[in-house]
Amino acid sequence: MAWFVFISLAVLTIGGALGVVVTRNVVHAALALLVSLIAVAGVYLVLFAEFLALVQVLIYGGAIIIVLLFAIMLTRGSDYPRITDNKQWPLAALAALAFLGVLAPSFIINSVEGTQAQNASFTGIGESLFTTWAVPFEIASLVLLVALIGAIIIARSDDEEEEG
Amino acid sequence: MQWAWLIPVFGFAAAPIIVVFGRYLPGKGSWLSILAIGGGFVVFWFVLNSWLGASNATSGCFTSENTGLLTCDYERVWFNAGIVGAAGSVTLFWGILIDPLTIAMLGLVTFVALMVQVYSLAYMKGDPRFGWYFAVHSLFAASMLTLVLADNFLLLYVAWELVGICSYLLIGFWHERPKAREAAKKAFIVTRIGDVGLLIGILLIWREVGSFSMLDAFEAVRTGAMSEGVATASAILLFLGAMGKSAQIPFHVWLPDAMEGPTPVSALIHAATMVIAGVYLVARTFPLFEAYDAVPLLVVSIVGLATALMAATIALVATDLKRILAYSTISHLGLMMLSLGAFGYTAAIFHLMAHGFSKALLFLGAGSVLHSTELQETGEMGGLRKVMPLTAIVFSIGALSLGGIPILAGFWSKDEILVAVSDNRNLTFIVLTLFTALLSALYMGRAMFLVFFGPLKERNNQVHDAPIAMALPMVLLGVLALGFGLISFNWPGSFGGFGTFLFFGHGEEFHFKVWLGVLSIVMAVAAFTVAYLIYVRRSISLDGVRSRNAGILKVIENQYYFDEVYQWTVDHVVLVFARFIGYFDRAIVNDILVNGPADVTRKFGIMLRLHVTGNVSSYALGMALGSVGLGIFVWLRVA
Amino acid sequence: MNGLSDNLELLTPEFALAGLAFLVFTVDLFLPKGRKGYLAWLSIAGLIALIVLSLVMLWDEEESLYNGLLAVDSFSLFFKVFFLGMGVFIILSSMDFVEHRLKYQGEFYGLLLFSILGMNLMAQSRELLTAYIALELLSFSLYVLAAYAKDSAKSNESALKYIIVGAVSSAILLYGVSMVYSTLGVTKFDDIAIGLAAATDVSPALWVGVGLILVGLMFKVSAVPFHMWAPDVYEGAPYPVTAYLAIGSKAAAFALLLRLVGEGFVPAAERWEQWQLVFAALAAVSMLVGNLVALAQKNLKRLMAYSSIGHAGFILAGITALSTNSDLASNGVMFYLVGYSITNMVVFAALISFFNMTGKELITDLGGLADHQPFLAACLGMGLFSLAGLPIFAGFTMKFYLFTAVATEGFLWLAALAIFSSLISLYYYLNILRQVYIEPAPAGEGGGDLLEEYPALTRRPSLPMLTVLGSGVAAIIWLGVYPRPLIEAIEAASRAVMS
Amino acid sequence: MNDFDQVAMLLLIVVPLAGAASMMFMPGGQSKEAWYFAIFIAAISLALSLVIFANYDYGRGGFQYLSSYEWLPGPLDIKLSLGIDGISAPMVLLNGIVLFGGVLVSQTVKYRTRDFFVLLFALSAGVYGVFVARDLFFLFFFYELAVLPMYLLIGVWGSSTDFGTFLRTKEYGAMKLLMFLVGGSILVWIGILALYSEASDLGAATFSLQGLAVLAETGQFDRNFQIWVFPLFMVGFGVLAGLWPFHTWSPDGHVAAPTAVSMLHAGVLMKLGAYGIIRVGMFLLPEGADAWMPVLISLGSVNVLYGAVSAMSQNDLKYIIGYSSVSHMGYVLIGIATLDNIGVAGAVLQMFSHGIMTALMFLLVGAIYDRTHTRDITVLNGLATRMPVNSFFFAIAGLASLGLPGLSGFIAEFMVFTGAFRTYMPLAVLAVIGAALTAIYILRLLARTFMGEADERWAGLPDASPVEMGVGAAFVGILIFVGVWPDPLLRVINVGVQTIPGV
Amino acid sequence: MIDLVWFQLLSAVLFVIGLYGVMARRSAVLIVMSIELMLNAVNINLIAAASHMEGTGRFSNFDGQLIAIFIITVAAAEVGLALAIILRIFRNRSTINVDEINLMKW
Repeated sequence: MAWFVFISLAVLTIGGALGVVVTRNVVHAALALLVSLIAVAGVYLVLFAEFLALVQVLIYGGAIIIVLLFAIMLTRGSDYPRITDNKQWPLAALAALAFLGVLAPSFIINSVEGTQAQNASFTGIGESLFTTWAVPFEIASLVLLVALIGAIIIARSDDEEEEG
Repeated sequence: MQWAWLIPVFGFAAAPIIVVFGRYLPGKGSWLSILAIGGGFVVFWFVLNSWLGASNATSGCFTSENTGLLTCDYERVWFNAGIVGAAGSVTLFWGILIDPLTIAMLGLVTFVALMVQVYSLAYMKGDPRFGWYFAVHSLFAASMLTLVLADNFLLLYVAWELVGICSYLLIGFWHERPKAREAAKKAFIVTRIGDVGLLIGILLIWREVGSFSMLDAFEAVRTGAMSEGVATASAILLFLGAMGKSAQIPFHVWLPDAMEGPTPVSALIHAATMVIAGVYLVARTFPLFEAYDAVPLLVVSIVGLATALMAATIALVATDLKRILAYSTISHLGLMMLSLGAFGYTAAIFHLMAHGFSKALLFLGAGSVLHSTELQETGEMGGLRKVMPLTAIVFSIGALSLGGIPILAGFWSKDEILVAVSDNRNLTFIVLTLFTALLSALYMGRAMFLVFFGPLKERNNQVHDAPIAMALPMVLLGVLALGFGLISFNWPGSFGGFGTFLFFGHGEEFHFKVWLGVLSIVMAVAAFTVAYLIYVRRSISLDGVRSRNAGILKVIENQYYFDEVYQWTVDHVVLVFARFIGYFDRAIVNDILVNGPADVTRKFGIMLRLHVTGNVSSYALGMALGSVGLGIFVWLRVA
Repeated sequence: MNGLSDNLELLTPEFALAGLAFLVFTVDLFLPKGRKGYLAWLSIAGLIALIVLSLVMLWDEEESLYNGLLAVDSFSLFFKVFFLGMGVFIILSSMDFVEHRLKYQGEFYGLLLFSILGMNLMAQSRELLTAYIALELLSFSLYVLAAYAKDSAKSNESALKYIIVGAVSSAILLYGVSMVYSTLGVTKFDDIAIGLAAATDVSPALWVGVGLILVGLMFKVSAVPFHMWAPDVYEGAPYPVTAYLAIGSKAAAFALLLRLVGEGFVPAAERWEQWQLVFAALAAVSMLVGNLVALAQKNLKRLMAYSSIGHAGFILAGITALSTNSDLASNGVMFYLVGYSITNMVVFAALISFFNMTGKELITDLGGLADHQPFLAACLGMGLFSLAGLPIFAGFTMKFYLFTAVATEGFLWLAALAIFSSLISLYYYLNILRQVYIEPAPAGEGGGDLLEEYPALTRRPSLPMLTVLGSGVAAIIWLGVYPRPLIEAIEAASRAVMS
Repeated sequence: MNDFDQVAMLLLIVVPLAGAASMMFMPGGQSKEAWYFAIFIAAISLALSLVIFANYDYGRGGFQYLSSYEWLPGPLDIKLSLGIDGISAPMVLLNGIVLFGGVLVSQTVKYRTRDFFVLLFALSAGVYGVFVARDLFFLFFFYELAVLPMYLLIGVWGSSTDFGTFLRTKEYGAMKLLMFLVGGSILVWIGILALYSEASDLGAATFSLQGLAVLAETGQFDRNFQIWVFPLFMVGFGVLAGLWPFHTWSPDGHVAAPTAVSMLHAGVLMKLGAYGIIRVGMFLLPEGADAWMPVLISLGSVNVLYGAVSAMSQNDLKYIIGYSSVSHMGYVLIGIATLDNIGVAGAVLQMFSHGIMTALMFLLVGAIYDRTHTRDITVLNGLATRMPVNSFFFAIAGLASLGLPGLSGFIAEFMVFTGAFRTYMPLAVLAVIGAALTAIYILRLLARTFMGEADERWAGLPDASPVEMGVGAAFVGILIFVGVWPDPLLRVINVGVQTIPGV
Repeated sequence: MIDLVWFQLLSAVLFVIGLYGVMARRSAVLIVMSIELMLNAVNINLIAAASHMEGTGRFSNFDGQLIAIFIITVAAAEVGLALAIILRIFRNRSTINVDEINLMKW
């Protein structure tokens, strides 16, 4: 049962990912990304990380995809809707495969077996998030702030700024 | 006697003073230099006197094992190479060595130099560089005197080089003349080539003996501490130097050109300083030459004979007066070398002095001729005896003396040489030597008759005889050229003859091989008569001989093409090679070996920068590949 | 159990810095246009105050906060002071530029301050995630700053390239983190050291993970082959930002690398010996490629980018030589970082003020600078000589120190290579100098006289610039003649890391 | 040890540096004032070097004027330790003299005079430093310091020359010179690092020459190590000494350089190389030196012959002198390579005498160039009649360089030959022949330039200016003095040479 | 049940696909998407590891999930910033094809 779920999720994930990198239509790519990300959320569920799954669906499935679609709409016309890969893609494919060749064996060789996926309690997560991980947490907030300010400064067009 | 070092010092002191302050002094300071050399001449007499009075007891004096002469040696430290006493260190000395050879040379040099300088007072009058002339002159004399006095090879080499440079300066005195310039350069470089041999020889001896003192070297030879090979090698190397200075084949080419300098300079060079240094060197280092079975001496005699013959033939056909004299000098130097090579030590030095006086006389005479006629070509002269009698007389004395007419100095010395050769060398040598003597009589006669006898050319009507300042030296030298030979006899009483005063090994009384003497007298007289008949009476015509031997004549007239060959070598070997190296240094070393790598590096950089394509995807690719590489490394090495 | 409140006061400088940034943002809102220059002075004052504060508060504190996420030790103090000081210099040298060529001054300085905060935290963090977040704080600010000249296509382009490659690299780094985490279950440096030392038949994922983490950091220090972004970003970014990239972010990344290697690798001695070769290889390639390609550059910023790649190679050589038995190498690295940053500061300050006068950034534009700006030329010259590693400037002593360290740790070949490539670098530095001192001034576009075209060339550089140049030159000469005080401070600092 | 002895060495370095520093703050543009001030500084340092040389106690020998200052304690343990021995004392004197002369004749520098002197003093401070440093770090520090101002000195104040077939720009000359010298110095640097790391492996990590010398004497550097490290120093320093085939920077550098720079460059800078070989190579790596000397002496002989022959074919005065210095440095290298106390002493003496001699020659070439604006000996002629004094000086210098007895060159070359004859006779013979070749190109130069009928183009050329006359006379005086009475120098050199291991 | 290695392999494949996308796509927006894929791969890896900690003898912790949270946060911020820059470029250059954005090269 779990195997069936996992495999189907994996297929969805990878399929969506492939869709992102091969499709010739931007919007389709975005939708494929959505599929893949939701599937990833599913994988989290398989791993008993419900909270993360939730976050995944909300932030990715919600926010990020929307933002991306906006961006696509705003930048329409460059060569929309058809997009192509650049000339080096075969090389890229080789490189990617080589990378996989480095990664995969490192996981397979003497990997630990027969372990059960456990779930982590919300309380535990919250607890350590605000004790041990307080500092990264605060920094992360600053990161978001910086990104926000930056995005505004860069994206806004200056005529508005002249008035302000 | 230990004050002998003063003799050169006068000159060394005078020279810089004249150079610096000369222009403020009366007479441009010429009198200073005359004073200096005169002082040297005076001191010489004291030295001679005290040597005669000296004995083994005298401080610094001893009887040399080699020469059997009373030798006095004084030295003072010059500088130390290496710490004193430490292993491998050497101490170098200012040292003077006084024995009859030295004394004889001192006398010759100081006297002739003095004469020449007095003569120059008149001869060089009005020259813009009058003072400079005298400065170099006294430096020249001083260096030569140092050379004569030196008791160690280093000091000798120092003086040797100084003599060379002074001759360079004097020959090139009128450096505006390209010929003079080239002649000076030639003189210096040619002799310098010989000097390489000399220096190597000196260093070789040092390497063997560990000291630069000549006496030590002789001692080492005598005791056999110096191996035969080294002795022979170093002797021959030293002889190279001597050949250079004494204009022996093949280094003789510089001497004829050296006449580009003022004539008194030629007189000095030919008679008293430059050229006799070589002969002196061989005489001084004789022990090295005659050590073991005296191979070097054979070389010396052969070279000497060849030089003598070659030069004599050229002198016979040369038409330029000074050139005739120059080749005669070469020829007589050859004779001296031959004599040395034939163990004729005494004879050689004797001839050296006799020739010195006579040749100085001849050059001064020639000088006064062209001072007044401004001619050098014998062809345009003739009959000058009518207008300049004194010059004619003294010149004739010199010519006859060198020609070997009896009772004149040259006769006795030449006779001694013949004796030596006949004693120690085979028949060929004797014959050729006699032939040379004949030739020298012949060309001397020729010169004398061509210049002073025969009809007087009208363009020379107005010329006057030499002024007093020039006349006096000539007269004094004339007297010597006449009478000098007499000192070779053993006079009843004190003096046992030159042969007992200056000798190598054991002194010998004056002796005389009748047949040789007669033969040489006959030949000399005959030669002069023939010359008279040809050039004055014109009763014998040479045209027949000329036409028959045109080929040989041409060769001789071109001085056996030595200059041409050398010039060719310089132009087509040395300079070409030098240009090639110069080109090599620029084109190969610089443009290829230096700029090459630099350019390659720059080009490489230009090529390498292309990997930054400006396309961000390729940057990502680069990172991916980099990571893969790192991963692979990890797989290989760590995991 | 240690919570938020747990000796929090040790983080006061960080909070204060963040506060300063916010202050700048808010004051910016109320300042009328044309008065924005005050913001720079405000931030400078704040930074100086912070330097004093941190020196007073943290002087020989040896604390580790949040069970080892953050370290408050002499090492972090050293770099804190160093970064804050650099911040002062950067702001000083960017004032004119920002005022005349950029919009949104307030945000510029605010972001600058945030990035400095990020650098401080990088030097402090002793745990992978914390390090990563701090690094992102720095990077994000830099992304924005690189894009700051909004209307310049080059600026946008550089920002885009920077953020894409940066994101990829941080993804790779994170993947490495995840692999390390999945094999060891820990992310603290010292725990990693323990894990490495103990690890015997553990899955190779650990090693690959470590490798990927290195990739992420190598990107930050722009080591070959992860360097390609650098030239473009340097060329495109606004001049002061370029300077900041070359000085600040590189130094911060090396500080992090130093602590990571020093606490996480070196203790696992025999493992470290295996890894040394990786660093050696990266160092060798970086110094060669950087210096060789720099030979072919025409644009000053781009040239400085490649030269900084080369210098990264030198510093990596120093990292290679880190070892337990002597802290010579870590001293060398820190000394080099300081000396290199100050020297670069001087060079960039000179170039920026030249740019302010003419708006030109090609090497050939510098012709005849020595005639109309002697002081600028002299400073530039000294800076370049120092970069080339010639006495009496910092460059000589720092190179000598570092290479000696490398050689004594048995990497003589690497030291030799470094020396050789600094010979190559001499060539292009001299080419700049040649323009400045030997070549005549080029004619202006109008073919007219350059000075008429750019009257600014006849005026003195602005006061802030003079301050930077003067003090900078003084500093590099001081470091070149008598670096002892600095080196003693460094020794104290490096002892904290090299335990 | 009085107070002066304590600070003498420091003063030697600090005086020029202080001069340079204080000149920086002088208002630019006023060349005369700058020149006067420079003379003042140079005079002080000349006086210093004279006093120091005069007070060097050759009876006691060894290093004197010792002084040492903590510079960087800790693992590296670098001390600023100074002092001179019999080898460096004459070099210090030489630098003082040449610097003074160079500054004096630099009155012709009108463009950015102040900066010129600043760089000149920085350079000479470096030179002093190398000669008095007793610590590898500082030796190298000052070595680089002496090299780096050359680029600007040549690049800014130099001159480009078009030789018809090829062009030598000052930029090219300067760049080539600096790349060569720094290229040599990186070898030295690597060598120093090798020495240090070897020493630290032996547990005695130090840069101090004494410390390393102790290791060397106790034979702790093993033979193979010495054999692979010595060439680094031999070539590295050799580049600066004009070692063939790394000599080519020197003539081009001279052609481009201004007068004073040529004087210092040929007069002093090239000596640094030879000095380095002795001080570092022979003192610290005796076995390596022993193993490599055949190579060095062969290269030295090549230097002598190659330099002489290529000088023969040149037509530019500076090229001729440049190649002749290549040739003369050959004697120095040969002398060093003899490992024989006379030979090495000769080499050091040659360093001194060649320094004075070349400096004088370049001074005069500069004088001629200033007046005629050409250095082409096919154009120049008969200058002897136009400027007799200069010609006289030049003749003396030329004669000194062709090894005429009575001038300093002879004694030095003679001692070199002597040493070489004791050790490597065949090559020594070559060297002697080279000495004869010198005569050829020197006389060619003299004949072409000074003798002959003077072109009316050169009519009315002024003769030596008072400054030139003074400096020239002084240099000629030194040449003659050393040639006639070398003992004052030699007795100092001897004690220095005696301490070299393996000599 | 399902072993950790399978999740890891899944993440590896996802990561590599994302990497390929970054290298091969021309549109900047798509490159950003691919980067998101890579980050998700990271998260899968972390969470899988975190929840397999139990019972492997290694101590249990939540760090994996926490790290994942942080990564998601940063990723979101990154996307925002990246898109802002992309918009700016589109406004100035009216293209977002990265291989047309190469003013600066070599």
